Amino acid sequence: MMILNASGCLDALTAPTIARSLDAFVTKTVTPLPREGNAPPRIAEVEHGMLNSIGLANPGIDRFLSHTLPRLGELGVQVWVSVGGFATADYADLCDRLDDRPEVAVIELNVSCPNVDDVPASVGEIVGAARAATRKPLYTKLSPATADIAEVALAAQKAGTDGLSMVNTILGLALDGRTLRPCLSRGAGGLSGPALKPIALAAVYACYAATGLPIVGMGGITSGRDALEFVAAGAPSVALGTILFSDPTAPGRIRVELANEIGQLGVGELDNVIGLAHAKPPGPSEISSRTAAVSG
Amino acid sequence: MMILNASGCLDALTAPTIARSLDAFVTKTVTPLPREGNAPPRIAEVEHGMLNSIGLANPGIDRFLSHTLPRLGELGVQVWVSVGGFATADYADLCDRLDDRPEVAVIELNVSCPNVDDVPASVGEIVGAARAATRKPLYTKLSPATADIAEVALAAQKAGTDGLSMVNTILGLALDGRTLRPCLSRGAGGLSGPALKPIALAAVYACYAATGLPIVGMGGITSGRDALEFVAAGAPSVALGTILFSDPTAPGRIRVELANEIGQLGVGELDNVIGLAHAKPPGPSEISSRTAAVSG
Amino acid sequence: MQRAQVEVTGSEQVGPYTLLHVARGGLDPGIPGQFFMLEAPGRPLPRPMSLCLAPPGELAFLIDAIGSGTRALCALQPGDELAILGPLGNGYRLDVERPLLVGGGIGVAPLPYLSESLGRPPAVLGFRSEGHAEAARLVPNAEVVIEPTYVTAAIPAGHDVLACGPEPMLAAVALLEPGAQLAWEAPMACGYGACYGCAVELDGELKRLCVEGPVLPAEAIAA
Amino acid sequence: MQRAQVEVTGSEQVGPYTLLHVARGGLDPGIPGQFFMLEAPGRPLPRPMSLCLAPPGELAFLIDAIGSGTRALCALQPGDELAILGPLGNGYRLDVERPLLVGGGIGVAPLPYLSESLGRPPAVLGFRSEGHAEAARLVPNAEVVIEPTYVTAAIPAGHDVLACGPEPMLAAVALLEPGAQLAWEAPMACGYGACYGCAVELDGELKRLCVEGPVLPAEAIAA
Ligand SMILES: Cc1cc2nc3c(=O)[nH]c(=O)nc-3n(C[C@H](O)[C@H](O)[C@H](O)COP(=O)(O)OP(=O)(O)OC[C@H]3O[C@@H](n4cnc5c(N)ncnc54)[C@H](O)[C@@H]3O)c2cc1C
Ligand SMILES: Cc1cc2nc3c(=O)[nH]c(=O)nc-3n(C[C@H](O)[C@H](O)[C@H](O)COP(=O)(O)OP(=O)(O)OC[C@H]3O[C@@H](n4cnc5c(N)ncnc54)[C@H](O)[C@@H]3O)c2cc1C
Ligand SMILES: Cc1cc2nc3c(=O)[nH]c(=O)nc-3n(C[C@H](O)[C@H](O)[C@H](O)COP(=O)(O)O)c2cc1C
Ligand SMILES: Cc1cc2nc3c(=O)[nH]c(=O)nc-3n(C[C@H](O)[C@H](O)[C@H](O)COP(=O)(O)O)c2cc1C
Ligand code: FES
Ligand code: FES
Repeated sequence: MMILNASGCLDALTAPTIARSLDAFVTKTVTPLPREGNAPPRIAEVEHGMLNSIGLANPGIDRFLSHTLPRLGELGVQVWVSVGGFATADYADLCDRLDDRPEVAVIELNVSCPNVDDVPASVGEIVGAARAATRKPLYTKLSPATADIAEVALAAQKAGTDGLSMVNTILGLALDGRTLRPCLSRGAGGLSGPALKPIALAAVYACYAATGLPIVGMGGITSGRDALEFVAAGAPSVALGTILFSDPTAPGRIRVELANEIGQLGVGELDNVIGLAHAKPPGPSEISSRTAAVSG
Repeated sequence: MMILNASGCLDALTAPTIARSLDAFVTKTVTPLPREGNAPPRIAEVEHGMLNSIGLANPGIDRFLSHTLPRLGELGVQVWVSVGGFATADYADLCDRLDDRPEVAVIELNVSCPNVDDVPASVGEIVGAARAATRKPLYTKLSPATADIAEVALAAQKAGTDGLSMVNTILGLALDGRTLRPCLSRGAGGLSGPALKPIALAAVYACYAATGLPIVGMGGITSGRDALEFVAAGAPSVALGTILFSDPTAPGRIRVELANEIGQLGVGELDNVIGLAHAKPPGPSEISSRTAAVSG
Repeated sequence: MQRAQVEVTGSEQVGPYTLLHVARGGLDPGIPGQFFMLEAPGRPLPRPMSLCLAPPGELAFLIDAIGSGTRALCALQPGDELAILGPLGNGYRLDVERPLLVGGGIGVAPLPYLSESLGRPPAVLGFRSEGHAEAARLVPNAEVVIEPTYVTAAIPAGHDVLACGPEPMLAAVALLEPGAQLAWEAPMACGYGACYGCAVELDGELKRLCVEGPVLPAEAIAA
Repeated sequence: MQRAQVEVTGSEQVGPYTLLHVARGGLDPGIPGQFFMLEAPGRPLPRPMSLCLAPPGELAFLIDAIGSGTRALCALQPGDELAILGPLGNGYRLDVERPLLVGGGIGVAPLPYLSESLGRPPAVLGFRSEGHAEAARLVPNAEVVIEPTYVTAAIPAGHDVLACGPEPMLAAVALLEPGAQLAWEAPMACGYGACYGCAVELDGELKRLCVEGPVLPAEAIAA
């Protein structure tokens, strides 16, 4: 069981203490060229979460390798590097350049970038090309905006991914109270936070059942209880995103809350909870539809 | 501007007074054969909405035409019939059988059924087949679980849909507090209610821009303010789903609240609000990224 | 069925349960065994509650705080407001000759109002503990049994049984008294036939409990 | 930067604004112009607020209720709790010879604490109305102008200007006083460099205002 940050939701160099409270630090997605990101405003709050259209602001792989990565390597926390591109070759190149860097524990393939087709074929293609370019463990980060996420996960598995990170944000829109124009300069943006939780949980559940791959679960986790549900759905590790903005102490808090939840469940250690949501219920009476329906 | 119920969220025959408070009543999706629906439990509450896995419980088209439709015709409210199938031919047959029924104002094609591929090709195919089978106005009901909903909407438009209904629910999961097993017997279910609102609003915004088709907007509408945002995003009509469960008086309440919102905006009549979110901002200063960023 | 925004007029502890009083707000109390949907503050969906008592100008509900919604309802204070919808569903048939009320746990909730309507007939109530059994004071002429004794051991022969309680209890009562009227539960989103969420198997078919029930003849649901 | 769960110790109306006092909870008040992220009850994200006053054992924030989050903060009552994070960002440089504080509207918020730190220098404050100008009582030695007069008309020459206010005011001050220190605003989700949401164009590049600012030399942001 590891607690990570979600990519793009923590800068380990400006907040090293928070990064060290995690089991591993995941970088913001690095692209081949530097990107300034989208014009502001690029965040907005909604009732049960937030929207962002940061637009993958990052220094680009060259500067990342020369300036950022050496400093991340000195933090004393495992480093996962998230990479993103606009064509399959971009992913291959990025993985190739990270392959011999000892600071990198895992490469996360952000295949849910704008301008990257999100259909099973191209996810398989990207993972395959990345797989050929590096021996580092590969985690593939999936978008929930697809008719059958298990199919995408299976394509990633077939192409050689070692694990799955899920989910990325899903497109949402917020309008300004006075003008009724979009709050974000780009119009729509990625929805994250509590509103995303049931969607993310369903995605983890489906992909665990379909692939059995190790999963880093994320999407609206704010408490140990939420983390427990992701573990039960099939994610042995979880990542914290939006909650870090309101509570940078969340990694430590959630670790304690999770331990308490598991104590209360009385199932022994956390490993016994992984995938528990998939377990067949104990007795025959519980699978009779009548008994399930008329519960009192 | 019309206020409708969302398909599957009102039974006009058990609640005729509520049905008459709408501008049109939309039936639960009718399928070729009768369906009992999924085993209970088939609803569960989540923090900011609910999940359902009703499973299109309906009497089937034969009994619908002989028993239900005549009674709906007597209610004195416009009737939209939602149809769903598991193959393109199902939709054609269903539309063909509804074509000569005077009680039917509009046919809504629920192309977001389980087991119906949700890719642009097949939505175009379904709409094309339905179009050939009936002269009734056709609205196509879209799922938000797709990488590019505007593409799906364009396929529906090309195939001859007269309008779009959006969005249907998106898959979500809830786990029982004690057992950590799914609350629903089917595992996952469709997420509706407030959590869906930003996602639905983004979908309406994208499809209005891409197609200009009339849209019935829905997804988490609970107030006149919410309805106003859907109108501004491009939906001249809105449908109420989950809110009807907690407040069956919502159609009348929201109509009043919407009128008040429009009065406060000072833009004249509601027609002036349709698509307002797409309007270019008035002055050049507002498109400079600097001014937008440093707003105070 | 009507909907009203009503004020909480009182909230009182009855053993582990809460008796919530609200202003009647022009609503009809309905027939015993019918229920209301109560807005649960902060939750997306309302919660079904049987009417427990109908004092003049008020409605009262006996609530067991088992989850988020019932906890929110039990935390309401006099002066707070909530929306309620009802009366809903089908209550008990009252044209019975020798009524006997049977309740288990929070299933006693509809019995006080039912008892008034039937002229305070005898009742048999089962509880998990002495603490829970405090709720028996709301039901006149009641004999109380505490686990491990079950109500079925205390039902005298020759009565028309009207029961409400947990499912295993209802199933046992149905076997003992095939002519009994039983009040069932199911998860409900709307309470008035709109959502098809409350499906239960009746006469071999999935039907809506809020439309067909919640009170049903014992033979309708095959245990 | 530290995070603490603190208690509201007071909430007072200052014209249309609310002065919210909270227990200091072991937090360092920081340098004037620095800010804190305040949990806004019921909202997913916290809200950035400049420290207004640092009475012994307390921190105080002057809040303009313009939206959901600030309304929730202004509705807090003594005894309520909230989480706060700070101090954050870069405050004003205090090594100035002839300080003059310039504030507009709710932009006066950081000036009371700044004034204390600089030995109560002169100030020029602009407001939309007499009502809003009540906030001037928090800033010693202040000259007040009311619209349609603007603060720029009242800034005497030869001072080191430290300003905070709406963007058009800051832009005008920057033109008049290229050496001024200005406190800017941007939408912020985190306040500590994690989200990249608070991007502003600095020296021709998009940078994080919460890391580089919020107080910046006038020449950094080209108006
Ligand atoms: C017609 C009808 C009348 C009712 N009358 C009363 C009444 O008078 N007083 C009263 O206290 N309750 C009554 N109930 C039950 C009550 O509605 C539920 O306990 C309540 O909806 C649970 O909401 P919650 O948010 O507290 O629990 P949730 O958070 O929804 O659930 C908490 C836990 O309780 C379980 N649970 C959910 N529903 C039930 C249930 N019905 N029985 C047992 N466990 C359940 C869930 O699986 C979950 O584990 C009635 C139900 C029906 C259908
Ligand atoms: C470093 C910093 C320090 C600040 N210090 C203070 C302070 O001491 N006192 C204080 O009252 N405010 C201060 N603010 C501004 C305050 O943070 C915002 O007003 C607040 O976040 C708005 O939240 P809301 O939920 O009330 O409004 P929202 O619901 O988020 O927005 C309501 C409306 O206000 C608009 N809006 C949002 N943010 C701003 C803004 N910054 N300026 C103008 N309009 C905006 C939105 O576009 C929207 O139309 C500061 C901001 C920053 C960045
Ligand atoms: C401000 C912000 C920036 C993000 N940037 C990235 C990114 O660069 N790469 C990526 O894969 N995901 C990015 N994400 C998505 C998160 O990693 C995560 O998948 C998502 O926010 C859901 O988790 P949450 O609900 O806990 O925030 C970003 C999210 C936010 C809120
Ligand atoms: C209980 C329930 C049953 C539904 N049944 C159908 C259906 O039969 N056909 C359909 O097209 N949509 C169905 N929907 C989806 C709604 O029509 C609507 O698209 C969705 O709930 C989003 O709106 P809301 O958030 O306002 O509920 C159902 C939704 C719910 C909650
Ligand atoms: S509770 Fe909705 S149909 Fe019965
Ligand atoms: S507010 Fe998050 S980076 Fe500045």
